[in-house]
Amino acid sequence: MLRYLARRLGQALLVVAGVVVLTFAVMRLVPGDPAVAFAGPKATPEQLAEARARFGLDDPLPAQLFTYVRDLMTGDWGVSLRTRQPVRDDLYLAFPASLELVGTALLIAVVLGIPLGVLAARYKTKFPDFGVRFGSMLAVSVPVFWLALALQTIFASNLGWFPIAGEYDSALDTTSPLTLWTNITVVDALITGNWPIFTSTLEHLVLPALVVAAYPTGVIAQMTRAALIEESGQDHARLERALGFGETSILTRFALRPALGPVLSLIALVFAYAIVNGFLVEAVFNWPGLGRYAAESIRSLDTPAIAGVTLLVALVYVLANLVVDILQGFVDPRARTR
Amino acid sequence: MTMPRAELRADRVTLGYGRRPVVHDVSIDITEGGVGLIGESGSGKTTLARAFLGLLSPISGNIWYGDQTLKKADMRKFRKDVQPVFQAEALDPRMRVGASIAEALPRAARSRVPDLLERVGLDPALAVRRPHELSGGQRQRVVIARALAVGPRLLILDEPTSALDVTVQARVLDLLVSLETERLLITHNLAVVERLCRTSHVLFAGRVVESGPTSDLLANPAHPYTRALRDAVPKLGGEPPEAKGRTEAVPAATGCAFRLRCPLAGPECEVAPEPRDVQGRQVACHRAEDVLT
Amino acid sequence: GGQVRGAGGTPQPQTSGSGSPAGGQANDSTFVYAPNHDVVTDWDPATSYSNEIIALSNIYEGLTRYDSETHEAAPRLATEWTSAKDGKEWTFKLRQGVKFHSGATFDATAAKKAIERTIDKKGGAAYIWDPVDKIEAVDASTLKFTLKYAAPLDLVAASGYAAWMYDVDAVDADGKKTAGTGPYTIDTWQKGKETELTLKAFEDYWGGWKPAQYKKVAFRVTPEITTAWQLLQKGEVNFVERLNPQLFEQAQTTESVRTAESPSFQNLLVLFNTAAGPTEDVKVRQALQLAIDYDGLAAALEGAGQKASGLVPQGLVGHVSGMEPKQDLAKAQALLAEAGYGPDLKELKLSLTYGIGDEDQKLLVTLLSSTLSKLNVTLQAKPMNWSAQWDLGKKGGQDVFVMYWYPDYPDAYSWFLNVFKSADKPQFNLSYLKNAEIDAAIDKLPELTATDRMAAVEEYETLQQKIIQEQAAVAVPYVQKYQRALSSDVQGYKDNAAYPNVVFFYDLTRAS
Amino acid sequence: MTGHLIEARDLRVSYGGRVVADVPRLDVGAGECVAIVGESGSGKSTTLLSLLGLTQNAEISGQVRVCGVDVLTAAPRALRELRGARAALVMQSPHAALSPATRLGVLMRRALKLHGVKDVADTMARAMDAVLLDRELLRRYPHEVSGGQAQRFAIALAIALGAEVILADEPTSALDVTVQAEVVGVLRRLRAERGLALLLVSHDLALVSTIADRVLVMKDGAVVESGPAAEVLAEPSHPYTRELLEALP
Amino acid sequence: MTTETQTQETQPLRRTLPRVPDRFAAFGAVLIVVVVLAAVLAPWLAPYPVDDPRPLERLLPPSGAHWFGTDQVGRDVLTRILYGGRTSLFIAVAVLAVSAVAGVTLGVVAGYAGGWIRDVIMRVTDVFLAFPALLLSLALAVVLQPGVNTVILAIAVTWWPWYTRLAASMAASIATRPYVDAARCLGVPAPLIILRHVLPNSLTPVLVQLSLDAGGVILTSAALSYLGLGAQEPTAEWGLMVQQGQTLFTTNWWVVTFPGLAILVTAFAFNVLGEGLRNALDPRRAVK
Ligand SMILES: Nc1ncnc2c1ncn2[C@@H]1O[C@H](COP(=O)(O)OP(=O)(O)OP(=O)(O)O)[C@@H](O)[C@H]1O
Ligand SMILES: Nc1ncnc2c1ncn2[C@@H]1O[C@H](COP(=O)(O)OP(=O)(O)OP(=O)(O)O)[C@@H](O)[C@H]1O
Ligand SMILES: [Mg+2]
Ligand SMILES: [Mg+2]
Repeated sequence: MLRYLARRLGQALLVVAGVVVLTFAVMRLVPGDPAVAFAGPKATPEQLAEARARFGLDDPLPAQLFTYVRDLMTGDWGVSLRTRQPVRDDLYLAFPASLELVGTALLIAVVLGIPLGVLAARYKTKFPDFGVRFGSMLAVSVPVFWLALALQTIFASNLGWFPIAGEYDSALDTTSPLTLWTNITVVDALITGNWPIFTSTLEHLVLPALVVAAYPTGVIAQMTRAALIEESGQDHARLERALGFGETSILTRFALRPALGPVLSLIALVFAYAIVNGFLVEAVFNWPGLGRYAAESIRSLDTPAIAGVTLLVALVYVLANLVVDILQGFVDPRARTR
Repeated sequence: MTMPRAELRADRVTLGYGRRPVVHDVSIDITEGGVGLIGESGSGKTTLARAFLGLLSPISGNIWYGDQTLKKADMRKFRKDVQPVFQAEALDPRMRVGASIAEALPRAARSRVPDLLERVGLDPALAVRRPHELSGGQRQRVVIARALAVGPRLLILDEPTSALDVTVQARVLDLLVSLETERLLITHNLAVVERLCRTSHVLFAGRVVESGPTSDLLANPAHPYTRALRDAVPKLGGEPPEAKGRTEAVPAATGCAFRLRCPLAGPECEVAPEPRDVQGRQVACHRAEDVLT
Repeated sequence: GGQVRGAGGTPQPQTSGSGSPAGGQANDSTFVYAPNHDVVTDWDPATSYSNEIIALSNIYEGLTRYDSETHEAAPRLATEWTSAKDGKEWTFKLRQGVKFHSGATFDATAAKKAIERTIDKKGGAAYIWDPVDKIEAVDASTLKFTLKYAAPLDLVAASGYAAWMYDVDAVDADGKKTAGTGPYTIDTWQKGKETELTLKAFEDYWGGWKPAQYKKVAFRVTPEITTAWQLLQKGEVNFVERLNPQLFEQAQTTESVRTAESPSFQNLLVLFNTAAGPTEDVKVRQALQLAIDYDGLAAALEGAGQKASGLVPQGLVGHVSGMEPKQDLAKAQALLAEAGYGPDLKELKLSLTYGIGDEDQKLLVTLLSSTLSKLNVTLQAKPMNWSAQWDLGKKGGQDVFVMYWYPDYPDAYSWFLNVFKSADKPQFNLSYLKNAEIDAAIDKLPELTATDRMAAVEEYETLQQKIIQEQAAVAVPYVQKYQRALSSDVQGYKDNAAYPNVVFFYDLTRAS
Repeated sequence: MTGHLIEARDLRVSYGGRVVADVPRLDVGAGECVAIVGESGSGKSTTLLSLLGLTQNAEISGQVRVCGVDVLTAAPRALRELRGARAALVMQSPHAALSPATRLGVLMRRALKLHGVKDVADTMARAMDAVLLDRELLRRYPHEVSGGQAQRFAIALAIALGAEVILADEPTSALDVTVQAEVVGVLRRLRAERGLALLLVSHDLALVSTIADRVLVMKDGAVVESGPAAEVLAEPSHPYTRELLEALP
Repeated sequence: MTTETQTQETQPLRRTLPRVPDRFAAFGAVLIVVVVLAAVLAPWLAPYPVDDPRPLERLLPPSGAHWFGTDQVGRDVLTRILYGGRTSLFIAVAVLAVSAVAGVTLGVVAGYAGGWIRDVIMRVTDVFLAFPALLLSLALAVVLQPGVNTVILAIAVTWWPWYTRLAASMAASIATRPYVDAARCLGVPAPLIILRHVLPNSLTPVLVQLSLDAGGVILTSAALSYLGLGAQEPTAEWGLMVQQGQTLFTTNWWVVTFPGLAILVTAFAFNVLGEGLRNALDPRRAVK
């Protein structure tokens, strides 16, 4: 297990190195001068030259790559051309909000998707199965940005059931200021017992989290269903039937755990996907996350910021995969020896 | 024998997948009259066969082909000389069986396909079928026909009949006996080895525990595992095979691998036995003399 | 350890420092502005040159402020001023009793230091002070400028960028303290949060405070127009800087919302390459000018833009009325034919670059390309990011360059100096116009503006005719129009085109 | 009533219209061992599964009574009570028949609780002892035990549940003969001790001849010959049975 | 691994397709046919010319003359949806073709060759997998100027690794099959073995994945357009239409709703077909 872990870790590091190089390449490929983006639309030639010198844009490429990697190692992710803050600080603010949104969405997806998958598998080819399949297909097919606008208009604007936008009611910042530990609002509100902000955040989370959750819920339901049907067609299910177990208990007590393996590895993939999908949703719901940051950065060709977001998402992806591989060992004992 | 011998032998090979060795330090010569490989499932028989075919490189040791190691040998000639017969699965499910056979032939010789089919006792009209449209026995013959297409002098047979019914099995064995080739045969059916192989090797946990002339070996085993194998074969109309009580699932990690299941195991078995010569046979057992009756 | 988000860990004092409000109902509500992108990137009043103008204009003040009704500079920290020597010497009398947020007193020395620091920093729009040769603090309340050449310094001092007065010792780039004299100071600033910035009243503001004024202001970043509109309807925000025409129309009939419309100083320039390519032929350029569907565009913009008349927007000295262009396809076709192109003649291929993601420019391109295709002209339109578009433009890489232009301080001079004065290495002269006569006329403009208004106006008119009609270097389809929406209970809102998107919160009161 | 624990008449199983097993008569009494032999694909496993109603997507006709329960018409609940508790199935491939993520002990405990067995721990321990398995194996996952152990565990399950009937499908086909001997030994002992009825499927004639009382020979879904094992295997009347015997190496 | 799935992998597609096709999948197939036909026949079906802005007839609500209304420059929305289908389907087909060819080729080589070749290919694949697809597409769109071709390239660049992974795992398992060993023993050269045995036998799951992915590609290209980096005016493309109409969601719903529905229906159809195929062939193959 330890050797396996070490190997996986080594692979992950290789991938990260690859991503760094690729990111650097893409950054340099972008036409137009980052210095122009930094110095503004009406910059004078002197201002441009100054900016170029500041970002080392006149050095030879390998030297730039070297500097880039060295800076990354020392925790310097560069300075955003747009916000003029260290990219790392920007990400430190934006990422927790995205994590909050995507985390909630994935929680919803798991809590809804797995039981729906079980339901469909239990009543295979009957109405509930049809309903779940149809619903989950719709959920994975709907364009998120479109869904975001529709839900916002209907449930927030017209019906007024949920807040329109934002992470929590900002008036609460003065009435019950929040002490930050993790920078993730719900978590901090919970651990410091700040109920007004906690409930307000939950209220604000509902709509965007549902939108982001649509795709993962659909995929997880489909996957759970397929894996369960596969498992319940295996010889061992026949033995359980032969032992007198009912269908439902075969699905939930015996088939579900091995079926969770593939579902788990799916969650890692979906996690990264959902973060990026969140980009489209965050704008609509004013969610102060990575998506908004990325969108603005792209619009203003803020290469260090784009690179930072890319690296971060890639890191999260690699990490999520790593975690899932380890988790899989717990869920499916067969995986441990693999 | 007038026919030149396809000299193939394994010299102290260790084989494995990834880093994990599954066959340890095994030496086997493929000699005239057929060589049998028997042993429990997972003991490394197939692995050895793959090494003999050059499909797997040894971690250590060498496979010799004539006076050259396989690595250095002329593979074109080798491929002509040595052919495998695996189970029926060895046919590409998407290809017509005629095409599968033709693949072995040079372009000009494609017309030989019907001949080959006839030679293994099949109707040439079957050439246009796909594997799943054939019975197990027919499929196995196609596999043999294809192996014969290149005119090999040595066949490596891995459980060529175990997927088949006893009736079909008998016919395929007849065919094999009638072929004038050398063979290495892998099976867990002792009766089949007895019929096709002059010499046999018994594998346990990746090691050869006993080797010698097949008839001797089965008539009077010198290793407790060989003896257990022989004794456990049910005889038609005979008494039910005797149960020994406790058997362990895993071979012992140190010392003699068979020691946990061995009725004769003693303190000396904590040390791994070296193969030694006992009454014309190689046996890896400290107590071979006690096993022989 | 945990840091506190929000009110800096100290709950707001129950009673504010200024004592009890003097009669009337106190306004304890917060005015919420919904900008569509991040507010502050640069807190330094010397170099700030971006969106933060909407916040800084309420924190800092200049010597003067442009009055959008009189089209002149009006007193702010300077109470009166005079110019002498053909506009080469300016003397400003400063307001007394003004305190910086830092507690220091504002006087001529402080003003001199602020301007000199701004000039030294060379950032942002610092170039506006280029004419200045020497600044003297004659006494505490008198500031004298000696210029290298004549310039309308009262307008320069009204600029929204680089003209703030601040306490040079208190400048803080981290956005914790402010060093201005304006009515508001920073309360909280959290980059990247939805409510990015909140401002609170500066109790010692020289103008004093009345109860109905807003003492707190928040900027709630809302990128999506639809979201902003929904928030406004719900009363969660009070001001939206820009809606689309359809929502604006809806806003006009919504009870809880008020709308305001006013032209801006920003117009769209369609610059034709006068130096190379098919557009080198003036006939082609004129034909293109005539092919633009000005009315259709204005209609499609539905009030977000207003047909332009000449190069200088309304509200600035130099604006000429009656110069509205008109589409004339027959004439355009005739001109093209003369140049050798047209439906039965050679196909004309033109490349055009415009700003990516800009809906209004895209509209222009959509309409123009479909019109031109009828004239056998193929428009290859490339949407580009500004820095890429500009890079290409500086190399003369396109036939048509579409961009917005606006002045940094409220003076028409900027269009002529930057966009149409010839340059060896073009910066913004992206029509590559090289005309000695025009250059000479442009050089004379500042002095004329500073000394002889009437003559200046005339000169502006002649120049525009030369550039647009004779040279056909540019087409100006429309001037952007601001369509604001705000809560109906807000009173006192007035748009000032010289300070794009700025709301002077101090001027607002809440109706009760 | 004949008093047989397994009783099938005119049992006919088909998949999509194709008859894969047609068994006119099959009886297994207490303490008896009946074997089904025949070529691969002749319908042996299908017959066995259909006796407990465990085939999937198959059309079944005829009458089947197992321990007095009419399997083909019984309510799901009655079937669930029959299966495991009274009639247990030991499946062809031992590893595949165990849920991979469930420890052996957990599976056994759940099954015992399901059928209301008291003294669960005690019963489990005794059943493991009966098949000579180390109790420690209960803590393992299926992939951590050998084939013979898994097979014996399945039998232990049947014993623990106190099944009167065991249906065992090719319990030894993949095993080395030494392991096979162990499994067969356990089953023989149970018949003698508890009067267990055993229905065994195998294509190993030699093995069958040593333990079965009666034999059914199947070919292409049909029973071609049946009768006492000694008779059928000594003097086969059907050519196919003869062929089978002659082909023995 | 059960023997069941193994045999499924090796059986020809024709044989593994269920005799009674999944009704759900059939429904998807019918929908796809409808969508494709509508796109192909757009020039004949469309009631108006595709690029004919009439600013004075802008934003007309749905009516007899304009079934789906008109957009903000006065073009018929139905017409643009029909033509937009051509763009969107073209993008999907092109992306899938490019990435499947590249991905499967690399994957099959990696899976068959094993060893360091596999390691190198798979690590590169991992890098591209870890790279957020939408972001890389965005970056490329910025580099190459937005437009249909860029969208295709940008999405393909992030899409191929999935096929490499899939094909590599298939090929690796096929490479250990006895029939491949047999071919090697017959002396058939490696490229021929890959072409003749490994490739055809690895293709079934790739086909399924292709169908599942078509919807995903359309959604991604729509998302790119939505961010202003996809197809550009005056090209008719669904994502672009949604993007341009989105600020009109509350006031002129038809401008954004119909193209959104077109995306939904098409993605849905492909997903349904793909899921049906997957259920029929291999219920366990991972979805993306
Ligand atoms: N491709 C592989 N990768 C890793 N391990 C393998 C591989 N193939 C076989 N093994 C392992 O190597 C050992 C020997 O396997 P091999 O196939 O040689 O056994 P065998 O003697 O042929 O058994 P059987 O009689 O069941 O065919 C086994 O423990 C098996 O699990
Ligand atoms: N679920 C099923 N659907 C369709 N046909 C089936 C199904 N299960 C079995 N069959 C078919 O029924 C026939 C009998 O199968 P069965 O498994 O009973 O054979 P068997 O005698 O047990 O063979 P073996 O000795 O190989 O185990 C075979 O032709 C098989 O293909
Ligand atoms: Mg083997
Ligand atoms: Mg069977």
